[in-house]
Amino acid sequence: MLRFPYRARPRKMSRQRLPEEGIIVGQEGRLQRLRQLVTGLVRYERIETVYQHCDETRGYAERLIHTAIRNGDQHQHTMEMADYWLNEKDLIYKLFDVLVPRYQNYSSAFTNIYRTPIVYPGRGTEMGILELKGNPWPDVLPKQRDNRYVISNVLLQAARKDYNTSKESRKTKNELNSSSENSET
Amino acid sequence: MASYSRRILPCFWKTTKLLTFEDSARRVPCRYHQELLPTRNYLLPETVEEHRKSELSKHPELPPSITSENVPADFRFVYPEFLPDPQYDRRDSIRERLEREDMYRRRAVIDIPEFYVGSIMAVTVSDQYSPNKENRFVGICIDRGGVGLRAFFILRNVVDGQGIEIMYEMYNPTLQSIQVLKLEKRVDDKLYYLRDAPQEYSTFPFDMDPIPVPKGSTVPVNKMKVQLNPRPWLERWERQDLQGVEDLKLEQRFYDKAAKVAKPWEKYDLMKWYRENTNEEERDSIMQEVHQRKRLTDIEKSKRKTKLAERKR
Amino acid sequence: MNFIKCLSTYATGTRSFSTTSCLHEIRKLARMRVVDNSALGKAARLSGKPARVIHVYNKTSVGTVGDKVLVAIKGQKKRAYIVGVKQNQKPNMPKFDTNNIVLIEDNGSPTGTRITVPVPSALRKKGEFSKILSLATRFV
Amino acid sequence: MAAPRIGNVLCRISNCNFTSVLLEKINYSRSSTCLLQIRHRQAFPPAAWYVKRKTTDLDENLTKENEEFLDDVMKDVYRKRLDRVFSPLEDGPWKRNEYNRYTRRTGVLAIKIGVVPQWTKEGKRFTTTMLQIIDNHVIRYTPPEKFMKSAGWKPWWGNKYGVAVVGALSTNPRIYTKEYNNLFMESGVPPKKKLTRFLITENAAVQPGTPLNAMHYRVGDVVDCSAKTKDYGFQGVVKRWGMKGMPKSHGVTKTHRRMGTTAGGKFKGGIWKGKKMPGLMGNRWRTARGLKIWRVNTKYNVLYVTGQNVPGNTHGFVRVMDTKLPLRKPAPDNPPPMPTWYPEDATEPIEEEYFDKDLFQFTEESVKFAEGKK
Amino acid sequence: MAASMSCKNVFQKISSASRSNLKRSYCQSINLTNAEVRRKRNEIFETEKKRQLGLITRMEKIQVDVKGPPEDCTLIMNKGISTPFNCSMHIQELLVNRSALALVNGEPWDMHRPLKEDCSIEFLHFLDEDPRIVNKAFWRSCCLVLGHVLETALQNQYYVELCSFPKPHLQSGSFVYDADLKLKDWKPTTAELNCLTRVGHKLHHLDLKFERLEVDASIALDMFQDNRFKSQQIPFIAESSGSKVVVYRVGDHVDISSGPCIASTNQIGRFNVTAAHQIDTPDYGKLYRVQGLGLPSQVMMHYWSYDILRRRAGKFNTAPLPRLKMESSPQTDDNNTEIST
Repeated sequence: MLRFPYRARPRKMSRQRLPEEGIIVGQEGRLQRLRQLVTGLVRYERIETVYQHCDETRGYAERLIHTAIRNGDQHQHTMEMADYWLNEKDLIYKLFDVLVPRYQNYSSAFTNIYRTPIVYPGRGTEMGILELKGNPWPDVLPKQRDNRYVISNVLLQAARKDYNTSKESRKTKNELNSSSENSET
Repeated sequence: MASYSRRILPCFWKTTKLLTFEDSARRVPCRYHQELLPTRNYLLPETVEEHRKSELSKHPELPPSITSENVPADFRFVYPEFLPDPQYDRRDSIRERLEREDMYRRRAVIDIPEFYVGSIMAVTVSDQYSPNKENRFVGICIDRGGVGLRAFFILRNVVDGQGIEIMYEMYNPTLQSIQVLKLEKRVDDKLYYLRDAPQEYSTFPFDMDPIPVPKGSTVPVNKMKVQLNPRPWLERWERQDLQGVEDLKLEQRFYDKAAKVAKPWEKYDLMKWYRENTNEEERDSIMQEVHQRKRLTDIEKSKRKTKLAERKR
Repeated sequence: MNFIKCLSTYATGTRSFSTTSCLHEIRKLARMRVVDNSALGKAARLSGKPARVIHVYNKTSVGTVGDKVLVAIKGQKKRAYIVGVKQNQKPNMPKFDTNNIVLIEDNGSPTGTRITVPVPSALRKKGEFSKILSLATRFV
Repeated sequence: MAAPRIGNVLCRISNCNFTSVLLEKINYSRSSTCLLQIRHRQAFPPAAWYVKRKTTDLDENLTKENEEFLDDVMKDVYRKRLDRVFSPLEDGPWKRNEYNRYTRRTGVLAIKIGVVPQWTKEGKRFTTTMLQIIDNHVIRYTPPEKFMKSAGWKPWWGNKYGVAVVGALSTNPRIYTKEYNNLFMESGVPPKKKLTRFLITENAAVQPGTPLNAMHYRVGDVVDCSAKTKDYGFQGVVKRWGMKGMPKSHGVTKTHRRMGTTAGGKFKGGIWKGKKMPGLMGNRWRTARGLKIWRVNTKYNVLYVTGQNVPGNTHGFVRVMDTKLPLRKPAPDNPPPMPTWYPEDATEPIEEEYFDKDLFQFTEESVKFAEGKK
Repeated sequence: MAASMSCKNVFQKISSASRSNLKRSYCQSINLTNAEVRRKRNEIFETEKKRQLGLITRMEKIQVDVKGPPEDCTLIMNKGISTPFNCSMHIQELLVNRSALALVNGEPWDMHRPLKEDCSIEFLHFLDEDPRIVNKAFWRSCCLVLGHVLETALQNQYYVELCSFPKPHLQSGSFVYDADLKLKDWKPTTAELNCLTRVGHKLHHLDLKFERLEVDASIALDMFQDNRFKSQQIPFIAESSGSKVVVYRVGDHVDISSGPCIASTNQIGRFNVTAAHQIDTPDYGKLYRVQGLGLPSQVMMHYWSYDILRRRAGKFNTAPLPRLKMESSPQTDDNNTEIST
């Protein structure tokens, strides 16, 4: 089960220009391109392309890892898939020996996706970054700042304490009342 | 690595005025305009689910999900119609739940046995036009499909040299009984090619005796190969990857064309498979539920039977 | 088997426009199989020139089970009732491998004396078929 | 969890690792920074009564605990109101009137959740649309006299009808504006995702804050469902009006799916008004009238309504109201709950499901026809 | 005739003028008004400031090291005249707008306080990693603004005498000013509170600087001779800090506070006067404790969350009551600005 929102319909991605194969049209070309991206992702653990391609690749990469986790390396269908989707065959070992143990107990998606800034002036293409979680690279997003001491938080925190104490005192009062009623009856 | 980060976040914007983060954070998109823009006039399934669980109001409690059942591996092939329609924009958890509930109720009343494409079955339906108000048909199941209350199967037989097919809905209340005369599977998912095969392949006597399958044994697979009639056909069978058909004995050009239009890569399209099928985890949880309900109804049925037997005594 | 062969020999070429064969609709010029034991029907079958619909007596001009049609058979115009169709049917309704008709005379009485194939049970719904139904040997 | 826009997130750091401080211009994609030009659809200026709903994207810089605290307060505030009982207060429950043939009750705002087949007791199959009523509350009632003045125009029906505003799907007030949230002050319910209004007669006035559920209707009642149809966007004449187009071949070039001539000659010259042309298709209000309620599920508040032709997609909002068809609307001798159903009305425990008498229930035995009947 | 007419006119004019004069003098002599007092204080502040500037006879240069962001740089500024605000003007407009406080050699320093020597500067704002010092300065500045509001908002016949405000304590949920409003049993309605709020909110748009000045105790006494509380407090303050008193000016409002304060009223985004409670003090008698709530314009908050805070700020603030003794006087209170939240 994919743990991220995916598109109800696939993108067409028709007419792919590949370095070796040249221009490939149609469904087959789409898969060829995605294959390269998935291979790259498993190899480098972080890739950067057109955002739409990243988004498409994400589903395939996650499904591949998912089937590998579910079925293991003794399963014929899974091995066929791994063989197809990973152009460089040494990555099959990486899939089963590195990625499967890494994502065994994940309850979230295995990948992260980001949009990168649109380069201006330029072609205006929306670029994206796709990465496997737990990769050795430095984080894409900078570290989140500590907001504890921002004035709004200081005030809210104090308000929270007040609120909780008053709530508890009310609760204990109610309990006392109810217990006294009980004893009377 | 430094080079990498530069690749990700190039410094390309040159302005005369210097601006920084907070400044741009304040330049928020104009929502007022966006609100007036046309948006989709329906909600996403996730949004609806969120509201159904919202703590801001009272909602009916959903029954807890079942995880304790020991479901056999091939259980889902026996009850394929319980798996929901995987089409993303038609999914709805409450509708699926209520639909399944109806199916359990119907299954508690009549016995819908285990059957597969290729099994020989006898179906009795009530027919207000026939003199005995009943109609019985025997035939081989050539297709099975549909989801939920729409589930159906098609029987085919040849009577008096006339090929006849009848489609039955599994949850139709006019259905009185379904009997499996011979439980077996075929190597193909659909047997529509029997329409273009000689009639003896789909001829079954109406007074056929049921062939019992010993309990606990696996369902036998009939690997029979059918010799089709010569062309013309209703469909281009050479283009479908049929296992249960003898060599078609066509000219080479047919095979060439078939190879040309074939899509061998489709089986590797993982997302296509995922979009067209219910995913494994959801499937497992539904099958757990089905298994539990089946167990409970079986117990009830046996109780009822023993009671009846006692009364007769 | 014979029938299928003769269909196949005449299946191509003669038709100048589509009769939506994929839906197996019974429109004008659809070829029908005569399933009673009338001499005319038998002769048509043997000659390899099956009966052809030249008019459907209903509003949609697509014939279904129980509709009356006008057929051209062996150079004659004959009326007939449709007693089995190839089109996909609703649940519990039989779908036949061929489009079947039973020829009738102008006065409404059937030409043959016996119907050789099964007839859908739902035909009994209409009272006017009593003469034809009496010829039928088997219902499905 | 959508992918965060990097522009948004980067804005939060001042001491960032990257020396290029000028990253700020990294786009909130083009769509959000500049006004999109929508060719085919006009964004009209809002009506005078329009209230801006959503606030702008605030970066509140709140910590997780404080967010939770705010959520807690929100739940406490609204839960108290949920558990409120109608009691002899100063602003007590309103008087409940009798139903008569001129009465028009309030409707409900349901969500279409799918289409399923059902069967009658004679084994006839038909399809039903399932409509779920989630979280419906009456938000406001405006009496006829006031509505007549506030409408801004003179309603042709005079002061016959007042207005009940009904909302569905409670949401978090923290994403809405003050103006919008204030609309819910009177009823005391959390702000709703969707609001709609029904014209109702004065004797069917409902008190704001009243919850509406599936028991508002009974099995066998007939309703009208209005909703927005599916949005197809800009379509050509073949799809929009079912025109034939032109042949695929035989020398035809570039006009396979075009509409051909637009005007006749002689007296009919010129393009007539209402000529069927390409344009926006769908996304219009349409009403399916006279749909019977076959089955009511009181646990999940689901109505099963005849037909598969309730407009719109799955999970679209549907306005469900008593039918206007004169022969099929509820008769005075069999009055529906007025103004709506209250839990106190139940004389016997509520069943989980109610079925129409003609509807086949799946717990029954299979349909069998009697011998003599034909 | 003509002469008599003209005489009449002149007489009328004179009489009307004298009447108005009379009225004013009457007020001045017997009933003090806030406007008069404020003008006087302002004049004294102005002359003192001019005097202090006049002491600088020779322009000396100092070296100021500014730490980023956006980048580290070194500026050459004028000794005793240039302020951190001037430094920021050399660097970036954003810094000018958002900086609330500067850290000069690690010491909090007002944005409008002249630099004395070679130093390093860091600019602080409200969304810093650790904005605790700025928060306190903000709270203190809000107190000053509240004082401004109280002095200007009431009608002329009520001569408001401000007493003091306690140490800034954010956790209490509201900032406080204790003052004698010369009113008996006044319980402000929400509408009245809103009016007070509006007066405060106008200051945001005026963009008034918080100016700091160190004056002699004698001058301070001169300034606050019409305020019975402050004139009592000044000797104590002067005693603890070597006969010097720190005075702040916002617009035309002058008040005593040890500082530091934020740069401008423009940085106060939200300002609400939430309540006025009566208190009974041992030293000063009956006073009003006016409470308020504010947020910097840099910090955004949804109104719904802010309402929670505002409701809380309406409750009675239990800060220590104003006292004449050392501990409670505002000057000494603010001096020990420990960083604690």
